[in-house]
Amino acid sequence: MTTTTIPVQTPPKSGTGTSPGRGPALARQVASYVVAVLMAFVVAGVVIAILGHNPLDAYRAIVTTSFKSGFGFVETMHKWVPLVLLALAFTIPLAAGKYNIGGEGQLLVGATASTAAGILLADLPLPVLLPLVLVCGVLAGAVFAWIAAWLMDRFGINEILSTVLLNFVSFGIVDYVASEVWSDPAAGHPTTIPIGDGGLLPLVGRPPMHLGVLLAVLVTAAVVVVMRRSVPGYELRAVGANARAAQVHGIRIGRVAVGSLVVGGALAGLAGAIEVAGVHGKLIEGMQSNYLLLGIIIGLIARGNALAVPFVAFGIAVLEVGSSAMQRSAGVPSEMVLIVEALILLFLLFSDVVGARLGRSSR
Amino acid sequence: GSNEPGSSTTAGPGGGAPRIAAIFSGSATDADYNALGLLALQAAEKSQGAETAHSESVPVPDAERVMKEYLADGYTVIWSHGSQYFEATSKLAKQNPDVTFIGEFDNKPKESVPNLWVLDRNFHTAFYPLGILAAAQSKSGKIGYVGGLSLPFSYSEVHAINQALKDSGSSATVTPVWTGDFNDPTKAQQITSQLVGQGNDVIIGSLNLGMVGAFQALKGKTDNVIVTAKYTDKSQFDPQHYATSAIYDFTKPLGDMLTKIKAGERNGYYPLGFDAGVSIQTPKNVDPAVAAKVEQAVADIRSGKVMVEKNLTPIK
Amino acid sequence: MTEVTSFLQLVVTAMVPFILAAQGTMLAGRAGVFNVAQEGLMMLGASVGFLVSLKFGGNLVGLVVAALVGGFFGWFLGWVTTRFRLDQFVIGLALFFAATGVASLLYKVVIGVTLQPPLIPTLDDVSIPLLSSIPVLGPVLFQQSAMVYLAFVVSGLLYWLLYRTNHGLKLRSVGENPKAADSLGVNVARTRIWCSAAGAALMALAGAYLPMTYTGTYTEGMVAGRGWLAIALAFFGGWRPQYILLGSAFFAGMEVLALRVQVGGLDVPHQFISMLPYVATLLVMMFALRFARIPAFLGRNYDRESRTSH
Amino acid sequence: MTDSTDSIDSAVRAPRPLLHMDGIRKTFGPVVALDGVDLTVGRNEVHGLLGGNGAGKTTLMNVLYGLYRPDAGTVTLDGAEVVIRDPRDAIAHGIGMVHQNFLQVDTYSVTENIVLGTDLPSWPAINLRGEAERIAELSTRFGLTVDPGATVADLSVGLRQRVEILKALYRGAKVLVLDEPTTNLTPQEVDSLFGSLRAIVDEGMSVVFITHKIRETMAVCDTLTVMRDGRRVGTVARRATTPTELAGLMVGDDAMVSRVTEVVTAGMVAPVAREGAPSTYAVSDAPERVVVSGVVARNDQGVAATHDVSLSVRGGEVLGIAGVAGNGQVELAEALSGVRPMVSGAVSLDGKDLAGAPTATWLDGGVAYVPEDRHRDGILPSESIVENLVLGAQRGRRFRSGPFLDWRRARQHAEASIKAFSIKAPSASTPAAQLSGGNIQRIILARAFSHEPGFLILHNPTRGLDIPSTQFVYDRTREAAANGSAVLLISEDLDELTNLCDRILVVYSGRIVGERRRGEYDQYEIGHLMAGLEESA
Ligand SMILES: Nc1ncnc2c1ncn2[C@@H]1O[C@H](COP(=O)(O)OP(=O)(O)OP(=O)(O)O)[C@@H](O)[C@H]1O
Ligand SMILES: Nc1ncnc2c1ncn2[C@@H]1O[C@H](COP(=O)(O)OP(=O)(O)OP(=O)(O)O)[C@@H](O)[C@H]1O
Ligand SMILES: [Mg+2]
Ligand SMILES: [Mg+2]
Repeated sequence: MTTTTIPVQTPPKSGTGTSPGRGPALARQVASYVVAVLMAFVVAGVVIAILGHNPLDAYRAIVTTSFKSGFGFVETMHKWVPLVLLALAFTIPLAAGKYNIGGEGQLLVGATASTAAGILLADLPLPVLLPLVLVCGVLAGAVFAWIAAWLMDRFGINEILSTVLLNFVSFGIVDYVASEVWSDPAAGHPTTIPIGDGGLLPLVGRPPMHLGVLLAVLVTAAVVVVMRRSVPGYELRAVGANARAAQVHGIRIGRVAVGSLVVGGALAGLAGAIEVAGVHGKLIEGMQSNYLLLGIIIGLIARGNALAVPFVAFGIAVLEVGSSAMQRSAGVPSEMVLIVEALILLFLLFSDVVGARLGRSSR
Repeated sequence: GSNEPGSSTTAGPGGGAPRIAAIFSGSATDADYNALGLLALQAAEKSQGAETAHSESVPVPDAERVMKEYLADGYTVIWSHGSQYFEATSKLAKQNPDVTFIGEFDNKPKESVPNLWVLDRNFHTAFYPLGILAAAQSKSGKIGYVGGLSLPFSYSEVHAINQALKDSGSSATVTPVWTGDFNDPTKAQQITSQLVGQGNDVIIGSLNLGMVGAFQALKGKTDNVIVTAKYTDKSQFDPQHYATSAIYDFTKPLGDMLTKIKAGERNGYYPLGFDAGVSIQTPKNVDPAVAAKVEQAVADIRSGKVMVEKNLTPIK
Repeated sequence: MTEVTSFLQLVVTAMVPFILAAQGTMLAGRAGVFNVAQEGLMMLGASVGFLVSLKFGGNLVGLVVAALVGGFFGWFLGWVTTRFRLDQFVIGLALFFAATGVASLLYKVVIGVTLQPPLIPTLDDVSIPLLSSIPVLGPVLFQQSAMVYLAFVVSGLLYWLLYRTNHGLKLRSVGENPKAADSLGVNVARTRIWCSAAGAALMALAGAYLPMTYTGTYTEGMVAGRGWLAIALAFFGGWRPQYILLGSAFFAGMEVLALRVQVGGLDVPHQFISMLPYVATLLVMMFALRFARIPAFLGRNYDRESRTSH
Repeated sequence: MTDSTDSIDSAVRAPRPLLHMDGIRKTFGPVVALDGVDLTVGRNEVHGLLGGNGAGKTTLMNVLYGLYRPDAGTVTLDGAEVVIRDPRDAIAHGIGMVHQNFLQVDTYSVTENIVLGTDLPSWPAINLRGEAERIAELSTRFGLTVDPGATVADLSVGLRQRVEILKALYRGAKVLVLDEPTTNLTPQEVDSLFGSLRAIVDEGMSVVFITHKIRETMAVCDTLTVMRDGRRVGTVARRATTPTELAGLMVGDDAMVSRVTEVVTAGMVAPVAREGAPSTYAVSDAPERVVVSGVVARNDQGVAATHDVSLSVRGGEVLGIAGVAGNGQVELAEALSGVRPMVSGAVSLDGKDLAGAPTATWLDGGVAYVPEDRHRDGILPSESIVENLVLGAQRGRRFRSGPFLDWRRARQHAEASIKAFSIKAPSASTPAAQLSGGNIQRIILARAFSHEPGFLILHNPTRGLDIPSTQFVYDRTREAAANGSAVLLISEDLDELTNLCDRILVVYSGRIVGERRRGEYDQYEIGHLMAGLEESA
């Protein structure tokens, strides 16, 4: 055995390997997430210190807000709902190789439809109105995504382009509905009047958590099962892996792509409906927050693995909820949050590279 | 108003000094509405010996959560700076009777909450004198109003201008336009350019950061046009076309309210007006006679001779 | 000045950020790097451009430094995606966050809270002798600030670079089939990194244009979604400089027109008018653009020794 | 492993070789692709590099061309040791390579593809017209005619091949490496290629010619190096060897050699008598299972590519379709497998009309299709073997339990297939992309056969496969026919067609222009029909 191998730098395989996670692989992945978060905090901490604040205080705020009180935890879960749904709205079409950048618009249109139902039928009792509010949101989100899907299927318009543009259209819709149609003149902001009480998601526990959380958990579980085990899930992955081969083997790729976008839109619409029915009780301009971007980031960090999405979403929700605490209690400028998030992303990807190298050299 | 801010009490530290938290809608570096808020907060910190904290760029949907976090941290006074937060504020006030809230609103709310101070911004009041200015200054009879979102308070401003036009017997008309964003200077620039191109020779701006763009539309141009602004002195953006600004100052209102809160008065209605927080800068780039009319209008409102109607109905 | 002239002048002025940001997107994209940090890079360009102009005297310095800072971000994107093959989309979004944060943070640190924000002089119009006296066209095209000329010249240069030079031939091949390019000795990594850097520099310039034209100061949110639109525009223009120029005129034209309709007093809710540019874009795409082609390797990382990356 | 052929090595080694590679080692993760390989190429010679799938031929040449970095080993050119870090270095040292999968920018013209990567001046603009003239001149000199202005995406495979060779010649290569250049070519094109290779060698260059096909090496090579499993197993002079000896070297196992003689000798001698398939000659009595009439299909550009094609296939019959690539075979294959919608025409299997139905219905109806481009149309590269074997059957009953896929059953099926089709893979969960071409083809065949097809369409099924894999495909094809399937074999390899088919139809320009039955095959005559030179009555 001659061991004169030159230690060449073999670059890592492109990180698309989505083989079902086995024990050590899973552990390595979790470890890489942990390392990345730590590294990001160290680097951001240096910046925070340079700006004259105490990084330890800042981080204590971030890490503890979600867990030190029931209130923080409930808020985190409330944030988790739209994040996980928008992440799935991005991930599902991504599996078919389609980029849904329109989660924001789909959420808003879903919320608009939910609000419309909740206002127009305000007097209906809860068992009727609530499902109606949710279904309207889901349908509206699906239809709005379908527009982009149709443009893609029928006219070959790139879905990134159409979904980005439709987001801007949805802003106009929300502004119109909230300041002209059912405007609440007392709100000082484009906001509709509240929906009927029957349209509100019941709250449970102390501090109260809306049942949309449970709904989102169920939906997420269903998506995971469908993606991994069902025939449509398989066809979706096949199209993403090689659309031509899928087509040759009897999969209707156009339908799968359109379907994946529509399902994504439906989930985003559901997120909008839950925001209306669970959190705000009405349509508020700006309620889409930065969920779209965070959803995309979650989807990408999870590497399109639907099972990882809810966990990554939880991590991001903790960060988001904690970030405002950081500004509050440590006086760190709010912009620092953006930078911390950017660093986490960067180090996450880097830790992958390092992890892959370590994994190889230990073999 | 009879209270001098900060004159009555200066409780020493530890002697139940309030812990005040504020939420702002944008960055406090905006040299505009949020900067005014932060300055007021800092003044309160000094004069009241208060401990303060604030959150910037709080989106409306997040306001409730951020305020709840302040509640959890034990703040005793919570000020939401911006009428977009009012609903969330009054809701939280009802849920947290031990904490005193200060909310901003553009009207007198129907119900009063025992631990909620309401600051009525009364934006329409300040736009009456601006309407007088426009009526006196406009040669073309065309006045442009540049707003952001078509909110009720914006409508009330346009109605006030119309009232002023009517009162001064002017036949000038106002064209209200909306950029869709109080903070997009590019759109404001474009729309102002077009308003001027259409012959509007007085531009009344009701924008935040977008206002800078409105000035830029005229900067260096020779057109005989004047522009008015809102919230802060914006003369430096275009000294040549700048006329005046409806200046707001939250230091006194906040100080007054805090003083009363300290005295145990935990709710109330605090209308902004020319005595409290609002002033019209002496107009520049106009005839002294025109400036005098504006001063007169302000004096008339003060004295009650002129009642500016608060009309929140949408403009068609 | 006639109304048409002033309208067109506004359009040309409004085109500049679209042109620069979309051409930047295109340049990186033709080499295969899909940058999605436009919005952040424009904010960073605006902030840095303003601050440097203010503190170190002169818009030119501001523009140069903004371009350099933007270029650094682009270089970083190119470097990590070629050297470590990190996901372009994720890195792009991370850079978007970072750039947005840094932009506001810089302003906060340097200027702070004030009611009298400092101003920089905005760019003067430079009339081009002779040409500017052509009726209509003259004032519209040849009586503009230097940045307007820069945007058009950059577009022309990019067209020349891509389609008339050997460098362009190599550059485009990297975005179409990097393995083929690599097998012929084209340095894929270097091409990508530099195109990404130059593209991001253009995006930062697009941002720096805003304070130097519209405000004289940096205001938060002044980019207002134009960065995202630049991505749409790159697709709209089929990733070709000439059509991106046309597309910019279309986008800017719709933007200005939407406001014009309001000023004209048309009785349509302004919210609908504000949707006009986006809906119109989609309509145009539906009926006019069967040509839209994207670089075959856009957004994908090239690994010489991997069997799957071709 | 020591070989008796080593003695020949010293005999063929020229005093100062043009190229010498010494002790090249290359690993991909756990895979040792090259294990200390030596290669010596003399001056003015066509040097054959022979070996089965995965022997490491391509890897060795990629190392030479700077695409892969070796773990160990040196390269000597013209007596001087050189370091080749990337293709740029290789080109500078006068090495040119035509890759197995063409590396061309589809949207570029021939000229643009050829000049890409050179240092032509850009100011004031790149002068492509001048280069086009040079290219035209080169192409006539070496008999590689091609229109320099054409877009390569529009070119046939044969022309693309020429572009690849021209690329190397344009750069003034001293050593030209051709990686399996003939797999995509028609007999006529192969002949013309060999002519060009001789012209190239005559002008003072050397050629390394990679292939599996012993017949070709015997036709054109001066010297041969045989590789197996990442090692060089021998270097011989053509004049001093025989096809059987080469086959023995390649396969490395005498028992195996006897089983693959058919492939080895294909086209060299009269078809060997086939034992073990006696019943197949009775097909003329079997019922017509597949009836195709009047099929018109369009190509991707929307132009009709097949015209009124009618044919029928009996159960147990192997019907061949011969033709030069680009004469509508792709469209025909896709139309007959339900992948491409037909403009008009009818296809029925066992009397059931399938035209107009979605692809899935065809699959369910028993039509199985083995596409020509296995990477593009045949596999899901990032997915595992298990998932690839489910493809097309996911809606069927076999892998379903309720609304879900039964992955346990799918895995069992995959493991059984791996055994039955001798797929070389670390495990059933290996992504398909990591497998060699031959193994990918085995997966595709395994999938096609597991559908128990009534109608099996094979398009160039052995393209790029080594001897054992080719033999394997032949055996399986016969087996399918013996089990009563109607088999349609569309191929550009006449040896293959004359060997396997009971009947051969010839297509030209999307029309069937001739028919020959077993016993009346004459490759020369069929070649004429393929070239559209003769109308048959
Ligand atoms: N975005 C577009 N808008 C309008 N027409 C277009 C557009 N893109 C392409 N076309 C039309 O399609 C034709 C082909 O375009 P072009 O010459 O740019 O393609 P190409 O040279 O093949 O592409 P590339 O240079 O990017 O490889 C042009 O003649 C033009 O009329
Ligand atoms: N880029 C790569 N990544 C991983 N493994 C590789 C790579 N390239 C080649 N291999 C492996 O190296 C071995 C040699 O492959 P190579 O392609 O050189 O064989 P070959 O002789 O050219 O075969 P073929 O006749 O099928 O082309 C095979 O086991 C193959 O799986
Ligand atoms: Mg072209
Ligand atoms: Mg090979």
